Amino acid sequence: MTSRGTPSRFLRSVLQNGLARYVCQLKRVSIIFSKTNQGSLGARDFVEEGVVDYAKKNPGTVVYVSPQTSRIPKIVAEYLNGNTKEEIITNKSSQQISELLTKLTNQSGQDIIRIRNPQHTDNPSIQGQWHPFTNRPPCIGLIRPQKRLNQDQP
Amino acid sequence: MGNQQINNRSRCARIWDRHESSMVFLTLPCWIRSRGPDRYWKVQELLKHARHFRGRKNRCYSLAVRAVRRAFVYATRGRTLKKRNMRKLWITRIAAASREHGMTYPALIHNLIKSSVQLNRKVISQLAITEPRTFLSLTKLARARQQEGLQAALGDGKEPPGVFSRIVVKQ
Amino acid sequence: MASGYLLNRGALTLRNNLQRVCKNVVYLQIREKKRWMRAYTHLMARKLKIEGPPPPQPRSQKLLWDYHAEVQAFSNRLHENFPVEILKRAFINPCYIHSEQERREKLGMDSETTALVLKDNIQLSEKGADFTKSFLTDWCRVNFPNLPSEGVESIVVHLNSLEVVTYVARNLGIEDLTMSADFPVPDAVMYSTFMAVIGVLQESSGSERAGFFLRDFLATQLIGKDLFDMWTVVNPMGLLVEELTNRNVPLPEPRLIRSAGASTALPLFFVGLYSDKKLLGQGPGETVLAAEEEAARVTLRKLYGYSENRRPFDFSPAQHLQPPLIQSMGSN
Amino acid sequence: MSNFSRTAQQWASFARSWFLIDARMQPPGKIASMCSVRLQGKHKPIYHAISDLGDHVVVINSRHIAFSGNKWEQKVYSSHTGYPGGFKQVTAAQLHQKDPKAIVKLAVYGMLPKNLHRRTMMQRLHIFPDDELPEDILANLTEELQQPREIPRKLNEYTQEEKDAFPRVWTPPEDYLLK
Repeated sequence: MTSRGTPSRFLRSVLQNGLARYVCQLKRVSIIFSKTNQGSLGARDFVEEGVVDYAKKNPGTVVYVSPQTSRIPKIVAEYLNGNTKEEIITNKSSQQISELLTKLTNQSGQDIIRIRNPQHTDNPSIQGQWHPFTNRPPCIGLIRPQKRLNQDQP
Repeated sequence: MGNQQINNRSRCARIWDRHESSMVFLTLPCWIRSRGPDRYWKVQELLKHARHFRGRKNRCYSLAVRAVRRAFVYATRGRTLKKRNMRKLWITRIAAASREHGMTYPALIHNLIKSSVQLNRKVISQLAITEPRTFLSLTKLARARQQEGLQAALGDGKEPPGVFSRIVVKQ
Repeated sequence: MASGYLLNRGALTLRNNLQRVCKNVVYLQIREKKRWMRAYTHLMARKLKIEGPPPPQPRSQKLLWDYHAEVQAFSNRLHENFPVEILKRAFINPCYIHSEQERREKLGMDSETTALVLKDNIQLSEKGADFTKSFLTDWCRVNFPNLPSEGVESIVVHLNSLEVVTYVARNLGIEDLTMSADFPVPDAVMYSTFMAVIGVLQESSGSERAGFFLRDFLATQLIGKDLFDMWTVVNPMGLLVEELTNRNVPLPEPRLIRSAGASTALPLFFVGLYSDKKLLGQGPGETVLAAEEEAARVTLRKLYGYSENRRPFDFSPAQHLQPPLIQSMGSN
Repeated sequence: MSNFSRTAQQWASFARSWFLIDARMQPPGKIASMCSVRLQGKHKPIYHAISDLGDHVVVINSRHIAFSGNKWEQKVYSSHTGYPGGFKQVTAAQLHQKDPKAIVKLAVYGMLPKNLHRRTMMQRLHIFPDDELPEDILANLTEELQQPREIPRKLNEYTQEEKDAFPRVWTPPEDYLLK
């Protein structure tokens, strides 16, 4: 909440993704739900309706569907950079789950923390950064004030 | 449902028992609940925001709670102040950079706006640092625009060399 | 009397409650403050402190793992058409085969009936490594036509180094698929696996696609890198003199052009290199010698075309080489 | 254009320059405002208040500054020693008599921001009453700043031709007697 007390990072993508070809960073997604539990109703609907479409649309993502005797249905997303993200989908409708999955698919998998600057570049300057002599005419040889001093002493 | 009934009953029992200064709990969960809130987690939630403070403020709740509240107040204020301060900083930087080229800040910005250059102060100040030549050409443009009226009055009607502006288009 | 009654009552309720508790655990969700949580978290924290974190476990040994699907997804994700069988071979490292055989022997299995019919990726890896080196060299030659062969070589060595390649490989999700004896996978194994993947791509889709793969994933690592970060030149002035004599340009003449605070602890000198009264380049430095060296480096960068105002690299996607599989998938 | 290495670029961007100002026949306030900008680093586009970017300024000929009006007699510099009856007041002329550097120094000191950096910035101000500079400072100089006011010439510095060419408002008759 305070800027000093929260972690932050600079804006960047994994492996310059999108510069050459775009690689979907979500490598694996597991949908864990219960066969009987009330809270998993939406998840079960989604598994019936949407999951095959999703898997067809995203051939680069491995989708695991696993009914377990757990009370809490969840989506576990694993990203190429090794990060894992869990999203609880208790009492969510099929539509909401599909939106959530789309969001997870489009993410890069990096930590979601404060980004210090909305822009970032590896080469900040093309013309060369400013330095004290950028806008001064070059003077070759000795520095002027000495001459000036001599002139000033009549 | 059943649970709730018991709950209500126990609450009655507790109220009733309080007169005798001995407490009776009809169920074990009620007895467990009656010990008040679990303060540990509340304290941890707060100390989480105070861990980087200096001194005992980063570990003692009673000191930390004030400091954290103050920090949040500052942070809230800071979010508006930041915009103001950044703008001030950009203006100082542009003023410094334009003075290197013999212009003043108000003249530069005024003439850039008049020549419909829609760069904001942030970008102009960044250009002054990272792309000094672009900034130089911006000042040249502003200078030409500044002298446009004067030159038109003098009847010359010509642009300074290397500048392309409305006058040339009109002719 | 009353107290006896209360005690009796208390005992009764306690028994009832115990039953309730047991029932609750099985059937009902208990909505209460989890008072055991604090002690439990402290205990686990202390355990973690004493024992250290648990050893990392490969993803393949965890729940929900389908190797075939993973490999297919790997090839789809990178928009390439890998033949799955050969790609699987690329992930099998010799160290894995050794350890697997040893494990089977330890278990006392018959070596003949349970013989491993796995082929390792050594050949693929060698092929891929050769191709990578030759492709990167060609790519650098095309992109930096003025760079001498040592410079090209050092850029290739940098891109081909263990550090860069394993970084790329880990961020492409190769680590999960790699069959290796140890986990986390050692850098050398990661390197050979990545090269084997390149080898497979070259075998199956041809060198052009493999080249695009290398360009897209390895050459992009050049962004934000300085030439002399990769190429250690001890005496840039000597190199510059050599370059200029090769090009029949008069030798550079260093001149001190600007200075500030020369007699202080933090001086700044600008040295310009003039050749035939033309400024080749200028460089700042803490001492005159450092400034001269910097000026030589600046001039070399200009000569070699590795300056910051060069044309950006061309990473545009290879349109005509899109594999048909991906297109059909996209139309769905 | 310039492709410096990162360390060299950093060294160049944050280097301190040395400016020379000749205060001969100049108003001290103008000199001080020039000094104050450069001591704070407000003449650099990379300025930031906490970056400590101030440059060095060398002021020469502070003995020959010029006040306009009758400031030499009327401008009063006050101070208090802290003891009872310790309130001192001197005119600019008296102060200048006592210490030829003091007027410029006080003017700059008053123009700097009132914070903890003020003393540090003042240490980067070098004032010399005359135009003789020690060798080590001479070696440091990077640039001489233009004087804010043009020095007016004295009557005896004009040549006769210039005097004749000067336009006259009124031509005296021949029998006019000069007092």
